[in-house]
Amino acid sequence: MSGAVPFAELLAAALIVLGAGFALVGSWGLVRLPSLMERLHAPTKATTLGLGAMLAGSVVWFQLVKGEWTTHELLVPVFLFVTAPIAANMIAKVHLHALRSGDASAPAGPAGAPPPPPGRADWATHEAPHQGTPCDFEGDERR
Amino acid sequence: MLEGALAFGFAGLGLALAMNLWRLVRGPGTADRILALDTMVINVIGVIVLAGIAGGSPAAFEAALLLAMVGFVGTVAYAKFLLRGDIIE
Amino acid sequence: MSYEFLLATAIGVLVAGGIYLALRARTFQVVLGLTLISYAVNLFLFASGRLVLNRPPIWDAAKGGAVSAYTDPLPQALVLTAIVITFGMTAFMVILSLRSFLETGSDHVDGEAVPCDAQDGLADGLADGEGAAP
Amino acid sequence: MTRRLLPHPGLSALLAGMWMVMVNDLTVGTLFFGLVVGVAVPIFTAPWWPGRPRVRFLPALAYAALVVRDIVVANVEVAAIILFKRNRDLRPVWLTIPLELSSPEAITVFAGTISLTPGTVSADLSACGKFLLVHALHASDPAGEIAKVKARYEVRLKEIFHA
Amino acid sequence: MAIAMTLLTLALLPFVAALAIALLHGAPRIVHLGIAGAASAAGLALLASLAAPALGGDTPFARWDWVPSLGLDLTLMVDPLGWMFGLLILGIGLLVVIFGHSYLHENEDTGRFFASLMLFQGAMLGIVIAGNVLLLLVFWELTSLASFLLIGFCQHKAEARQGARMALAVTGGGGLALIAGMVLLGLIAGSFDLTTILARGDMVRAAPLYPLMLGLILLGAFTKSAQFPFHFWLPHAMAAPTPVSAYLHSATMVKAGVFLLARLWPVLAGTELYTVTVTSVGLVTMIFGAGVALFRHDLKSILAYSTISQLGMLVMLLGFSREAAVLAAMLHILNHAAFKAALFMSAGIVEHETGTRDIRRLGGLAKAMPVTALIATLAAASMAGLPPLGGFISKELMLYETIAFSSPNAVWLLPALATVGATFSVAYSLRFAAHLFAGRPREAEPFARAHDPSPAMWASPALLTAFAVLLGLAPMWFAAPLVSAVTAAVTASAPAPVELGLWHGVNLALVLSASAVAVGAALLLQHRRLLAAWEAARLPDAGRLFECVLALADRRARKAMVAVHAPSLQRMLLASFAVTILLVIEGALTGGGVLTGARAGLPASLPAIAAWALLIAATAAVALGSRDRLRALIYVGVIGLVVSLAFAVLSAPDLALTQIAVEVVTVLLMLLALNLLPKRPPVLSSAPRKARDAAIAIAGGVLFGAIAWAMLTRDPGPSIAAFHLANAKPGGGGTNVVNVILVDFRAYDTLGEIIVLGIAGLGIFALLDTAGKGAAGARLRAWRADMPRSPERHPVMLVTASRIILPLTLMVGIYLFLRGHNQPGGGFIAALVVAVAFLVQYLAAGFDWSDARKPFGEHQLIGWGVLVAMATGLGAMAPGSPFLTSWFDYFSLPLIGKFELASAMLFDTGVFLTVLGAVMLALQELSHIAQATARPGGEEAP
Amino acid sequence: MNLADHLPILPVAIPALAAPAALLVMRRRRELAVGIGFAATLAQLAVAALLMARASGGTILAYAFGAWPAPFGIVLVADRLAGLMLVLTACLALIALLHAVVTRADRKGWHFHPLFQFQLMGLNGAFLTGDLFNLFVFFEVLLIASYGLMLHGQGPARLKAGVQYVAVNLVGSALFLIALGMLYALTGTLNMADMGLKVRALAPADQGLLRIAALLLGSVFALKAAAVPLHLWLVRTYAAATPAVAALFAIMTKVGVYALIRVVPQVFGEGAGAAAWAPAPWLWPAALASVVIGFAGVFTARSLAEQAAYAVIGSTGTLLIAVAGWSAASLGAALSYLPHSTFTTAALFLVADVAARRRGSFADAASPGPEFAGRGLAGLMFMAAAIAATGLPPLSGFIGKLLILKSAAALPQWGWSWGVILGTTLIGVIGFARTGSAVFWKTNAASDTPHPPETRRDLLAPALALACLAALAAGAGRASAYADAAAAQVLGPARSAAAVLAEGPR
Ligand code: NA
Ligand code: NA
Repeated sequence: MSGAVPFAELLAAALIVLGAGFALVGSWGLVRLPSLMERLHAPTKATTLGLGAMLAGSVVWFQLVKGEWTTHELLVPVFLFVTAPIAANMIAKVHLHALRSGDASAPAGPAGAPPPPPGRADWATHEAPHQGTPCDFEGDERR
Repeated sequence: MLEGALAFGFAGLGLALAMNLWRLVRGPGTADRILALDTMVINVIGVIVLAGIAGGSPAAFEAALLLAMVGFVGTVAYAKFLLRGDIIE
Repeated sequence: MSYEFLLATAIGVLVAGGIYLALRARTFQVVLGLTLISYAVNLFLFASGRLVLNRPPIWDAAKGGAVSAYTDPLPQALVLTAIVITFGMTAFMVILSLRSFLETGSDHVDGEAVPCDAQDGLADGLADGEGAAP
Repeated sequence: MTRRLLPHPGLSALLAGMWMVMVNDLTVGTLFFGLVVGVAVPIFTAPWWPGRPRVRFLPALAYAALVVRDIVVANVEVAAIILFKRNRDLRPVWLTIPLELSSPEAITVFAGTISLTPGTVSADLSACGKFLLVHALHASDPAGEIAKVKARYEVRLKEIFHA
Repeated sequence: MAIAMTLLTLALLPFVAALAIALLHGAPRIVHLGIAGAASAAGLALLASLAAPALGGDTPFARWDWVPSLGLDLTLMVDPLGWMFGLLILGIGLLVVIFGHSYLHENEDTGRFFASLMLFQGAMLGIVIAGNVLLLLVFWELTSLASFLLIGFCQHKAEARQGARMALAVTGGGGLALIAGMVLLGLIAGSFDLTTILARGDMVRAAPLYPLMLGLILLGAFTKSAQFPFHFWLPHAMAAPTPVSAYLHSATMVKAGVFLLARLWPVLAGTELYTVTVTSVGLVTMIFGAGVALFRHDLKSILAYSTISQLGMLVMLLGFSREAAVLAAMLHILNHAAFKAALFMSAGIVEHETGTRDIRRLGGLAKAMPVTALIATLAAASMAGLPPLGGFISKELMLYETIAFSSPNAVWLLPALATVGATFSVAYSLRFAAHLFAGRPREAEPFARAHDPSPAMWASPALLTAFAVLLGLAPMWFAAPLVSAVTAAVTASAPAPVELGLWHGVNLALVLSASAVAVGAALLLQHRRLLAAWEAARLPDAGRLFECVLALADRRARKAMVAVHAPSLQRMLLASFAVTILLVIEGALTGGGVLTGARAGLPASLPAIAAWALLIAATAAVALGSRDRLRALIYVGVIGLVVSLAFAVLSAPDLALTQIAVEVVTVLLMLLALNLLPKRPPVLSSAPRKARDAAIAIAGGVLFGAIAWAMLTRDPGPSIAAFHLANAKPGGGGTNVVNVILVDFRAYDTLGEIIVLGIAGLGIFALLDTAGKGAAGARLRAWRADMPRSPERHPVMLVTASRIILPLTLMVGIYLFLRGHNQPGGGFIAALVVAVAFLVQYLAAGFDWSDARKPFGEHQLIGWGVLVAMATGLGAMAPGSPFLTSWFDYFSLPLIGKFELASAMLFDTGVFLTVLGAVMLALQELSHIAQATARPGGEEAP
Repeated sequence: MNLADHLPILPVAIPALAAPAALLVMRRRRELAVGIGFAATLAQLAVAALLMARASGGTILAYAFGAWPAPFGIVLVADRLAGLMLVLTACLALIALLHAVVTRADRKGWHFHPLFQFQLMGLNGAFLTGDLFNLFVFFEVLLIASYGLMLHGQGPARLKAGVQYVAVNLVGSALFLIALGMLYALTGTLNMADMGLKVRALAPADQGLLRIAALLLGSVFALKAAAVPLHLWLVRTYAAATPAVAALFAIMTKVGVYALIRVVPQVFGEGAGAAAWAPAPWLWPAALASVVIGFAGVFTARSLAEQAAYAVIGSTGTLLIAVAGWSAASLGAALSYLPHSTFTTAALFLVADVAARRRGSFADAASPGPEFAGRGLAGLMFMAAAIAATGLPPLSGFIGKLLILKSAAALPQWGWSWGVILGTTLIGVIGFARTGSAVFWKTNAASDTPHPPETRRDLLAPALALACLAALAAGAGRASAYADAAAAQVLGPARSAAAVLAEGPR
């Protein structure tokens, strides 16, 4: 046990440093990348991962250094991994919507405006979902 | 060792929050601001976690969990508002 | 810089912002102002127990019941009550402002009809012109 | 009857497990209570989750492991891009990924995976549900990127969701 | 005891009669007459039964406690003064009742009339038999109120309403001065008991506050007795039915002022201040009233000004502070009562028969109505002071007293002025009789109708005139004993024998009197010319002036009040903030002390400083850039986040949880509301206003920041929280002390708190339930989206994710609820988490879809929540403990292990249910009305 | 504990149970909700009377929640003052409820009966509590219920006024919490009796904070009492509210007055250092200004309801003049006048409603309208209410005002108090005479046909209010003796502290 402590502490410290580093990178990306779609990459992933690392550090720290059995920190990154893509998706939709409606405060960015999908349909943000597709949640009775 | 890591962690998160602030104020789009707030929530969770480690108390966990949930709901609600006006329809 | 300084100045800034907004002419701004004031008040009430780090008021067999081992729990309980009450009041105020706006066609705090932006969905969509009555 | 009692058996298991993790306690009593929660909550929430996606468990676990690995590894790449690549060297691009998945759950997991793995974010779905709009942070070969994603994730998901 | 009952009956009789008449309002008028007449007659009989003791010096007296701490007792006494006034009030009252019955037309509201009249009678009688000055005040103000009803009897006439208001304003206002004076008098004398006060005259007159007190009391007396310059209400009071005028002018109301002067003569009179003031006011009033009376044309107006003049004379006599003058005054009170009541009734008869009271249209009526002419002429002669009538004797005495009283410096002045007054009196009295009855009719129409009324109508004035005649012919029989006793009572001296007679030999007074008659007759002959001069002079009318001043005051005051009280929230809040800032500054300056205490600070970490900067930047952004409302909401979200972080870091996990949970619900609420509100409203405030508000805001911020700083830098003293920390686990059964405080130590607070939330939910429901109707409904139906909308309502990823998020979140809610007693969490937070879990469904899948699946009704949740919490509290009372006494115990089950059950958990369940119900109700209703806007219009994309 | 020992909790518990019960039944059985409302209100009256009877002997009943001893738990303190306020509230509530039911005002919106009971619960709780934070909580209960009641029936006027009423009170609540925080930070306690003992021991360095806290708390109570210049919210709110509700609101400003009477002597009384009687020098001029403004409003009002609202300000101001004396005599006078003032303003609102309900489109505007049925009786009632409002005899206001004048005479600057009280009475008399004669005497031939009243029973509630005033006048001796005793009890906080803090340990 006595040998494990410095290692555990080292591990915890490393996870914390790594986590903080990713968080920093995520926020830096948020600052420096050219348009919203690029910026969206940084925090949704780097920051989330950074937080996961810090929480892992917390688990290690309490488990091994303080001898307290804690696992519940792990639920936080689990939850974040479920929600972060949704949040990113919604923000991206907002961006697309602003682009299409000509909002001057939302420029298209280096990738330009997205091309429409092949076929007759448009992206869901611009067109109501077709009946019977997976996008149609108007009523489950019809599904 | 851990003190050093925590100091680095605090400094990094402090800096990250400052950057979030910059994006929040700067915009330019409302989507940027929502994104900044969303990121900020995650960084704040980080601060809470690190503070829990520094204080040797795991009591901050619930706050972190709740913040993760609620940050998501807030982001979705803001986005839904911009997309549809009516967030519950 | 100490936490005390940060908290005191934050309270001051929130109060200032809250008062300024509460004195504006739109119900929405007033609601925001009152929200800021209630943040300040909650922090203030919390501060009446003084600031303590890492000593949450969760009884711990190892620490026993010694006062110095915990932060003051009482202001926290008071703030909790205050948060809940303020939430109820704020929610009521928000809805009331909205309802008054719907009834009178104006979101002026005195219910006065004031011309609204052209993009304002409710202002000019009214057929019977009731909203224009002073 | 089982359908009534266990509308989403996987969910029940997940909840019971998460209960154990959350309570920080691996005793029988906690497990018992976790099972109670795991059974009761899905029954209560069943009306909100109509339909019952059939999921293959083992492939799902493997898929999760794969994604976690990808997240960690690929995050480093993005960090490098953020830190070292100048904006004018950046090649962001929109990718339109044709979908072979059809259930909403599967599409969601696919899109989520794309978002979580660095370099790509799922931005939108087509109104007909057959295309996914993805934004890539830096992709010099868009077509290759699409093919890689489909091969690595969509194929597996088709297996998991019986699609 | 018999005396006491008699007194009480006497005092109550008129009020009982008034009440009886009011209750029998619908009965035939004869019933009203009967009750009023019987009450007056019975009162007279009671008074007569008291004559012997009252006049014999053995004052009937009775006392009951009413408000001992105030010194207000129900003290009744009938001394000679009171007896004499009582006689007038009840006697003339009876005659007025009889006369009034004939006078009033068939269709008039006799019930209201007689009820008011009896109320008035009771009030007046109360004044004269009150033995406590505060009780006297009660009756005094009652006369003002009753006269208001009587003067305003003809409600449809503008002059009646105006006259009633004016009388009330003047006499009521004077009454208020009297209240002040009387209370001062009582405080000076050390008692409010009349007898005691009257015995302490020297003490009162020596008091430093005597001049103030005197002034106030005189104000009361002068206004009531219509002394110049407060006289103007009296002529306007003639809008009352004539019987009322007869009563008002002869026996009641105006006589109350004179009565008061007489009543308080022993304490007030005798000082130079008293003598000079009262005498001069009386003298001026006497001359003024008589002069004006000469030029009035309305019969009642002539009589009204004559009353002013006659009362001036009485006041002057009382001002002399001489016993003989008092005697003259008392005699004249009798005379005046008799002839004035008769004259008013005569005027009433004339009006009743001819249809007019304008003396310029009448004349020569003696032929048409001889009986009336005889009565009125005799009464007028008494008023003129002609022998052998009663008026002559009292006028002689008056003139004699002016001579006797005259100051050595100007011996002639007072008698001369008094003679002038007497001269005018002769002139208007003669005019009344001559122009009315003598000569030829001036207009044909009124004369053609005129004839004597039935005896029922002229009996009353005839009786009164007969009395006036007898007072002159046999004063020693009819007046001397009474006047002697009354004078003794007024002056608080032993009764002295009195000599009253028509003939005292030739003396100065007789000469003056004779010259007054001669000059008065001469004036009447020159009346036409004098009238022209008078009308050319166009003197200002005090009554009109009063009305103008009131109207002006009303306009100005209304303008000012409207300006100040414009319903402006900005002003309301400005006042609150300004007062607060002022008080804080005052408190700091007056209280002193130090700003910074001795407590050492906690060094802040870097993220804390960054978060602080975030908060300040966000606050500034909200305050200064709040036009884009969604952006402002995002900034508010930032502030909430920082506050939550502060709670989490500063050892307040429960607070952090609560703040986080409340935050998101608030954001949802605001977004829902904002959907229907303007998104970017125009700027309304001007730059100076913003600068002013900013100054106030900064002052407030600095002050409250400083207070927070002062508080935070001080070490706490011993706190009751030590008890909570020590007893939470052993006494409350929980380790989360905050939660134990909430559900146990201070569960009663929490009960109130959830009720607040529940009521808020109900209120919100009530507000929004009607939003689809009326103007709001029209607006909602006409609502158009004010920003471009995406056609996609339910994004796939969101909907799918929400299905897994719901059970996960519910599980977290259950977890937070169950552990709340021991770890951060609890019913409130759990409820918010569960509410958020459901709201995510609403957000993702829409209102209809989610609402249809909801297994609970919000109203029921609120109702049951409060009931469960209450039941927990009440449950403790069954074993005999106080409300909300907690109970807990530890149990052990195989497999599950040891667990705790506590009543606090049940209480927390109540909290949970109420909070969940309230939050869901609010958000659900709000989104419900948004649906109402979207539905009929369908999709739109401008 | 036997049932009698639980008496102090019943005024809170009864409405707290009745309200949700009414809520749960009202959707299906409206009459049942009405029955619950009346039964609960009558029960409260009975309990209040019992409490008053028990308190009248001078005993102070302390009720410790959860058996936690004071000052650690929350205590209810049922003393004479509390008894007085409880009985007053219950009587007023009965009148207001009667009027609401008779005029069917309770059907004009949702939740009238639950809100009404919650309102009573808030009021009773505020009058009983011995704990400062609990006072805040019950202030909030009564406020939120009052928002609901004030908006009952809705319509633009109520909604506009409601926004302002709520906003102003939110600011008031914020100030209350700040003052509370300061006091807790300084004294470490929330129990008022305990706090009164603790403030004496504060260091000189803390005196400034203490005084600020006292003044802030005073200003919060002054805001509730609508003392000038914190009165601006009142007129529109009260004039707009449903008359039955406005009648009940007659007690609302008295809550502020009550809180001043309760808190200042106990916490900021003798020995409280820089905070000793701190609100007093501000209260007195504010009271004078309130009386002047209130009666100026009565003088210039253009409708009966507006006039009644201003009368509230004026009469509360009169009350505050007496309170600001802080002597046994003046406080006794104030407590004698308080019930009178409450019933009077209630009567004014109710009579205004009687007229408004009969005058069609003229409502209660002070301009000549149609001749309406029952005008004479209504006019008499208005006159009686006006007599009460101006403090003329024979109704109880006269005695109250005399008591106030007499007690004020012992204070310096008594001349101002006297002058203002009496001068404004005259202004009030003129104002009431004018509106009364315009509404009840004058008719306008050109006006539309009058409304036949759907029921004459709406005269019942105002008559009851006036009967209360008459009873107060008739029983003024006992009432003022009780008030004096209550004032003496309030001014002797040491005994009350002993009674409250002597509660045995658990
Ligand atoms: Na997120
Ligand atoms: Na609480």
